[in-house]
Amino acid sequence: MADLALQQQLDPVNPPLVLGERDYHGITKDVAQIGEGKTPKQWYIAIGITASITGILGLMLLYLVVNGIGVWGNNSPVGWAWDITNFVFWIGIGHAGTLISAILFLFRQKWRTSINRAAEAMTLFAVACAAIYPLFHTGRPWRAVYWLFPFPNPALDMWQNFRSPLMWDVFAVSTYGTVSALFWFVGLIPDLATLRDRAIANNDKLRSYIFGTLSLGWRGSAKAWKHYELAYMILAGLSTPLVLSVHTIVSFDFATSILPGWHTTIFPPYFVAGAIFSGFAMVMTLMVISRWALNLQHLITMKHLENMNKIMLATGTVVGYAYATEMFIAYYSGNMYERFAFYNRAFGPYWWAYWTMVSCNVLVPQIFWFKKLRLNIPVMFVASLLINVGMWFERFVIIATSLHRDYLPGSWGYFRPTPVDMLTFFGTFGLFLTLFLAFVRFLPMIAISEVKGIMPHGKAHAAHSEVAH
Amino acid sequence: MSSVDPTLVQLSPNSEPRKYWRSLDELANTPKFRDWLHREFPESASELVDDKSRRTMLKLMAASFGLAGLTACRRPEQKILPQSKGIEDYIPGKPQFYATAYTQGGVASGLLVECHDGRPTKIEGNPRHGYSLGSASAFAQASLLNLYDPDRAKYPMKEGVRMKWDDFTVFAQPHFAGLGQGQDLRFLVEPSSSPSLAAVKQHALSKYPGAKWIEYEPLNRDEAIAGAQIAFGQPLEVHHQFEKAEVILSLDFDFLGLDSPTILPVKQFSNARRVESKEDHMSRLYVVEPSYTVTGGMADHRLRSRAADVRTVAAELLKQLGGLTVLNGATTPHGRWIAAAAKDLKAHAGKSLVVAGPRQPAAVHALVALINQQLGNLGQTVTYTKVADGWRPQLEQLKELAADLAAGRVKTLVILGGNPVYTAPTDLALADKFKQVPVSILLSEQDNETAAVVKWALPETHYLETWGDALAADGTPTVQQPMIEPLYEGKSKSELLALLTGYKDKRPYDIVRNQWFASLPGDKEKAWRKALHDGIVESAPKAAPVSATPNAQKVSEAFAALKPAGQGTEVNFFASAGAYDGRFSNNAWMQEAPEPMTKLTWDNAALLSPATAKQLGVESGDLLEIAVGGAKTPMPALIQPGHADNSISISLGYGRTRVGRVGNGVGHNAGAVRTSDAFWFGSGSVAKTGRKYPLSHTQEHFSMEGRPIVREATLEHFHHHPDFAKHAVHVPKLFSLYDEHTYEKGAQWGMVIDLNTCIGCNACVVACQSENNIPVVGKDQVARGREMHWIRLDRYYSNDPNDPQVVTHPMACQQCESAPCEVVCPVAATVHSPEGLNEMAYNRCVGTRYCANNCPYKVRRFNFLEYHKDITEVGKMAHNPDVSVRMRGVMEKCNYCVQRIQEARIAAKADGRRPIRDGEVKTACMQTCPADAIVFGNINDPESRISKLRKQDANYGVLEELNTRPRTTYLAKLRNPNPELA
Amino acid sequence: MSQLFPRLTDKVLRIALGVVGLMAVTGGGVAAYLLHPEQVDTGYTPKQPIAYSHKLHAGDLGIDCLYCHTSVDKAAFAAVPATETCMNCHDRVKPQHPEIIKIRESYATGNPIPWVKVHKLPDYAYFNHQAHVTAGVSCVSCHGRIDQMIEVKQVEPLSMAWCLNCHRNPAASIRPAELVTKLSWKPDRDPAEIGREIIAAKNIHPPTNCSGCHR
Amino acid sequence: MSTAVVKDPQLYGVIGNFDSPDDLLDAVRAARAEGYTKMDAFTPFPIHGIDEAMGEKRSPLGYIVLCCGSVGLLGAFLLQWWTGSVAYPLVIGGKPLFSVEPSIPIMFELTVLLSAFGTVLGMFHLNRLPTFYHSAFNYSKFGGATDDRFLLVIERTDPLFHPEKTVALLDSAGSRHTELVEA
Repeated sequence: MADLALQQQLDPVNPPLVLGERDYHGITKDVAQIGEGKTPKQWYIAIGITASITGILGLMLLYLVVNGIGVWGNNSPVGWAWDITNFVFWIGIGHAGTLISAILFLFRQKWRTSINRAAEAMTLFAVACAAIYPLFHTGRPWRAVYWLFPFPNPALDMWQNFRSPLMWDVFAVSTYGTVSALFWFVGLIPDLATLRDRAIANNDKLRSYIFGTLSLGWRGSAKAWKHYELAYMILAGLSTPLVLSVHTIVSFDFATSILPGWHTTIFPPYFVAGAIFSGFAMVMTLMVISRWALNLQHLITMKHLENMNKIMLATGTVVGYAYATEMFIAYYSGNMYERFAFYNRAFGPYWWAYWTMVSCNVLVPQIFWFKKLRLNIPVMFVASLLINVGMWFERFVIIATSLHRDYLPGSWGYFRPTPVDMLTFFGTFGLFLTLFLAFVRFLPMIAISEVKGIMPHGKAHAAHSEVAH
Repeated sequence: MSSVDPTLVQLSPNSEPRKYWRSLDELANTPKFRDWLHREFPESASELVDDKSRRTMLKLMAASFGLAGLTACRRPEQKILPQSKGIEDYIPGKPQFYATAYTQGGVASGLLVECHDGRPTKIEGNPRHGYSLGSASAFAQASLLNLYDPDRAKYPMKEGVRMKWDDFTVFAQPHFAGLGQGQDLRFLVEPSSSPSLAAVKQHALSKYPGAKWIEYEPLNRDEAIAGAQIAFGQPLEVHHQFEKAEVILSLDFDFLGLDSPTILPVKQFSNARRVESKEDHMSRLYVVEPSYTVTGGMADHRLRSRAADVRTVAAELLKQLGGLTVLNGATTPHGRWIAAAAKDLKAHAGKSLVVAGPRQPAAVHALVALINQQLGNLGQTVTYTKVADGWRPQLEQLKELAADLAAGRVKTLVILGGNPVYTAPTDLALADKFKQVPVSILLSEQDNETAAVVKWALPETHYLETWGDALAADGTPTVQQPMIEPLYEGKSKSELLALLTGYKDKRPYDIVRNQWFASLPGDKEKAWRKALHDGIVESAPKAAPVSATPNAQKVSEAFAALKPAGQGTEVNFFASAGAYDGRFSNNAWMQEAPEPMTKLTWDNAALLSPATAKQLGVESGDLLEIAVGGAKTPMPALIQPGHADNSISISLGYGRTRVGRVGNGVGHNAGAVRTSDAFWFGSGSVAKTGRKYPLSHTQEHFSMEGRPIVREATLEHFHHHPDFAKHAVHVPKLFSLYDEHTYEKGAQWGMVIDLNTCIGCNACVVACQSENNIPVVGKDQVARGREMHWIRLDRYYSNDPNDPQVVTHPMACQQCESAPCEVVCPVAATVHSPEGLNEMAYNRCVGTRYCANNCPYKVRRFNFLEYHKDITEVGKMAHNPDVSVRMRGVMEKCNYCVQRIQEARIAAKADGRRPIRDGEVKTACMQTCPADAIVFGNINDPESRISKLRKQDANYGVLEELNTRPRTTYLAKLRNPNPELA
Repeated sequence: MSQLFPRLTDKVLRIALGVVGLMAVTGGGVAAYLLHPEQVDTGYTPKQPIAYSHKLHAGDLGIDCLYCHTSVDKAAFAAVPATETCMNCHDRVKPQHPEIIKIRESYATGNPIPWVKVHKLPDYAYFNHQAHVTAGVSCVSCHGRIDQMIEVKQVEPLSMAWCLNCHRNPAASIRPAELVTKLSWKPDRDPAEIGREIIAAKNIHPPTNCSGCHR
Repeated sequence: MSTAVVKDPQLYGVIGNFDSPDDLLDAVRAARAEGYTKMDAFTPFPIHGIDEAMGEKRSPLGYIVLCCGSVGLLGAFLLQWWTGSVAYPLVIGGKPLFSVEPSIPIMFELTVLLSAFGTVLGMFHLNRLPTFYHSAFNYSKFGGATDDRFLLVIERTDPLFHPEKTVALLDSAGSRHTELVEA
């Protein structure tokens, strides 16, 4: 610990990523204990609430399936509204997880280790929430299921239209979900083994069999680590272009159309930046809560939070730049429909949505120019919430305001959400949080073996851990 | 779902597989659930067979979805029930067309009705009939739905108790036998031109000389006839030749719209307006009117004027024309306008035409007669014919009846058709008076407000259910053939009258046949058959024009005697484009057909000008209270640009209390403030209630935003730059990244719509709705922007917001060759046919709505809910069996009536495999368009009409610059303004 | 530390996985076969109210299909004949036969005979007999050898894929229009060749686009 | 070297237990120096340089992934080409029946998907996962290997393996607790 303390003094710029007198065993203990101890009452209360919100989601979807899409506010011309808005919103949230676990990994960003596990979990849950919308926005999900995937159909002999960006979506989103899940599970294996062995040591039969099974008999043998590390590297390598492709393809849903306000070549980078932006905001929200709730301050340090704030500042500014470009190009194109579409965004019936978006996404992150605010937890918490609001509005603005007034004024309309719209969206948060709560309760929310891997090795601090455990 | 088997297909009651899934029977057998399941899993309902050895994926799916699904998982046993005895020349599944007659305002229009296996499904105009020429108005077409109205009067009712006809006859025969001279007998009858009814009437009146025969119709042409009475000393019916007229001035006469019972004026007018080459000319139309009508929409010069000020315009015009001066002192601010019009009219003496509307007082009509004489139009563009003897203004007759009722001079009242309690002026208070009558008998199609106050309410047959006849405006006898046996226990007017008065013939068929048979020339049987086939009795003499000269002296006296326009806000009463006078109140098609100008559905409203609105401090959606004399009625305000100031217009036929599930409580009753001395208009007052009232429009934005959508120019400009429309927007050389698909082989379908002749009358909308089983969605869904019409008439205002010009833009699927909708459909539910149709396979659609989003014309319609679920069994009889009924979650849109194309192709192939001839396929909209503004055909055939139209300079495609390559193109809109007023 | 699982676990697990995998594959194959329209939709043979034998009438007695199904070349529907048609012969032929008595009842009372529908197309599909028969598609192509059936049975799946099959290469099922009702027709040369000639002559091109059958 | 020692077939090997990665690495080097070849280590996290120390070869996983990836790429291409222009050619938006441009996204996605499966399943295969029963678990203090201990096993199959000598070697290398572990 001596050199740890020393290092702290020596290196105020790059403080260590693990604070306090922690050694390997200490880390194991800190992370594993979360699940091993008795379940706190607060947890039951929390999951009780979130589960009932999930119940609302279920009811709303049932109501939708029985009555049809008409229970939402969608209409002609606004064929897509909250459904696709929420889909893009949730998919976007997911991206930060993959980004942290994959891209930062490839860039050897050590600070990712203590947040990547939770971030990946968040990705999975966000994708789960997102997947609900494209499926249910048809009103008859069973049709979507058995006609959107290219099964052979001997009765009809019909196939899908693979030119449709929605078809690309089907592949992109399902691939994204699958790969993220694999990535996440592979990362979990060594920690599951750790939990297994601890369970055996405290001879907790149930846990030892559960984790014994889940960890597939992992032994951490040097030979295994060799393949494992390569596999992990490859998955990271695959996930990186994948995560970029997913939101690019989502943006194609709009970019390849001929609707003014949708038909824009800037969309792919713009969407990806937005996704990362919103994703980090969500990670921030969750991390601030869990490090406080599970007191992991020494593992999720200010440095982690500050880095994430810096990324939000960067991506937020990129998004702001995108808004400006859109406006300018619309003006510069000289195309009356383009010009109107963007004028209508800022000053049409939905002006409030547009300006909410701008202020939350462009103005709010600017506070992170100041180190003081970057390090102020309440500030960053509120900021992260605002950013998520703003990013939801970005999607709403792109979808609804472009649709409600397009080419022929005779067909113009206005979209108003119904309670069902709102409760469905609200419900997805229930699902998301329920899954996340279950995760933090039962699985190691911090990658134990990876954190150990980034600790400075040395005989010294193994000293006071006993041989005998 | 699928096609209806011609030989009646029924689900046999024992089709439930009780032998297995017994435990689930409860759930499984709730019919609602089963219907739903059949809707949602048509495959599972059909593909699967009754065989335990085979379980199918769909079965599992249905099972997993809802256990009860399993019942749907065997083939429901369907029965085929052929006739026991064959029917001569009837081929199951082949539609048959019969001629018949639709009567409105006592004037007949000839119809051709399409029947599928004995049920009328589509109404079209009879090409052989001089007043239809193949077209039918929206009302005539929608009358089909009245036949299948589930809330019709079905059985004889005595004070609300269901009876048998026998009960009635048992009561009636002795009663009428005991009426003696019939001193206290009154007949209140919906006016009719039916000769056969007239014959029975003669018989009745000869049997009861003391009885009185009163005719009343809430929207009548009495003022015009009375005007002739003044001018010519005899009551005459006026006829106009809009086709011959080069300059037309209309004084508050919506002759293209609701003021004409037939569509002939539209045909004539559009012929005079059609411009096909740059040499062509078109007539010029001046309109003076308070509210904005479709006629005003077509005007080259429109003068908005209170109805009461129209007379001064007329008088000033006569003065300008050098006729006598009847304007004592009164002046008009529109001198210049009138002067210019007068000059124009004079310049076209003999080829011009001045017309006045039925809402204008008799004196104005008389004055107009003078004007036309001054212009030498009498006998040229205006002719007069005699009306039936003993004509008296209906209002007069009705007042007299009211007086008799009040005095208790009426013991027996027979009401044949109509709904006087609802339609009569309020000050007559007929409802209470009717209650006092010892014996009151109503024969009516509707179970209406009048039925509520009479002793006996008898069901009347719909005109498609019984024999009858009527005269066209020129006296052409038009035969009304039944298409179907009476659905309920209805009887026709003449049938009942015959029953009551013991007429020689009892059956409607005999009454009608014997009316004509004797007079038929040559082989009478053959002639009769021909008459039935053609729908008209050609041999019968037409009404001869009366040549008479108007008496200026009488006219000026009458004019002077006109009661002056009152103070306060003027209240105008109009027929409504939806419910007409209330007879279409329970007709869902008409309720949902948007009002041509305001695009208002499921309501009427008080239309007022922006200025008046500002002055009163009201805005659209405010609930007003309108008072005329003592009477009051609530009415929502709706600002109508181009409306006359200090004047409001409200339409009749709404606020029904007893008509049926569709019409009850829809809108507000304008009739509540319609009094006998403010019958057409009068001065009243308007007050705000402070409450709001939601109005549902199908269009919310009326400005074209300077976009080149409807391309318009003056005739003059067109003569110099015939291709102006092509240059309204720069269309660069368009190319595709791909080597493009070409459509050269076989027929290539396309459509051209002439914006210059389209008047926006809704006929096509209703035709499309009827032909393609388009659901009605109701006020709430319309408010949410979910109306389903495949063709919509976009209405755009231009120029001065207070006094704008309007254009109509019919918009349906443009069948783009490179269709943006097709590319984005993930399941290939919408693809292109080799003949260039943008096809929509409903059963493939999963409902992502992406295609609709990507359609720049926004012509795709989505079934957001199960819009067909509330249709009654009898309502389903109106469905066209050649077109699928779409379920919820499915996208739909115009497909150029592909079912008609297919029928034509199969016919052509059976007929020696020849190609389809030009004009052999007509889309429903083209077929019925009164202005012949829609032309559909094969653009691959250089000789076809459409190819020629597409070659015209004025031809252009909307949003061509997007490279969508629309197959539907438009001919630019032209106006022919008077240079002096430019 | 003690072992969690017995020594044999992994062997057993791998064998089990292998077995499950094998079963999945074979099961899938079997299901795919059973669920194929060929299997699912054919073979439907409902009980008819009257034991009418097509074999006897169309086969042995050689009555032409058109004698009863008169509208087959005139309309979309090959109408089931009115009882009247039966009576043309049966007021003399076997008038006392119990089945015929049912027919005569129907004729006397005017109550239709409730025949049970055998050939049911998938929903949303519009089939037109006239178009096919006039083009030279024989009854046998869709209905099989009716003239050999005592009870009518569905022999073809009548599924979209099945229809497309023929619409894509019609030659094999096209014959001279006058022979469509000759179910036993056996040309002396390759029928497909004859089909091709007729197709060329009549320029027959069956639609494979949606609106060909769906409206 | 004497080969007198009888090797007990019930034996898995000798496991030594070290404090830190560095100790472990020293032990490995020592053993290699002695000429031992059949050895493996059990550590809570990957120890860099241990492969070289133990003389391990590079992992072949990359090739597996490459194959799977190419299958995905080709499969996606064929799927879109065949369904679009062979199985049921339909004119959609006047576009060609098949063209590469719109096929790229799905080709990419399927490549990634199959590569990912290849990676994970390949890794499982190379590591023989799952292996629920393993002799190493018989080591009394194996639990440390997933916590903070660094174990080194020298397997019985090693030609130089000798119950006493090998144990002695590991002890001398700083093992805190050396054990003979049965298979």
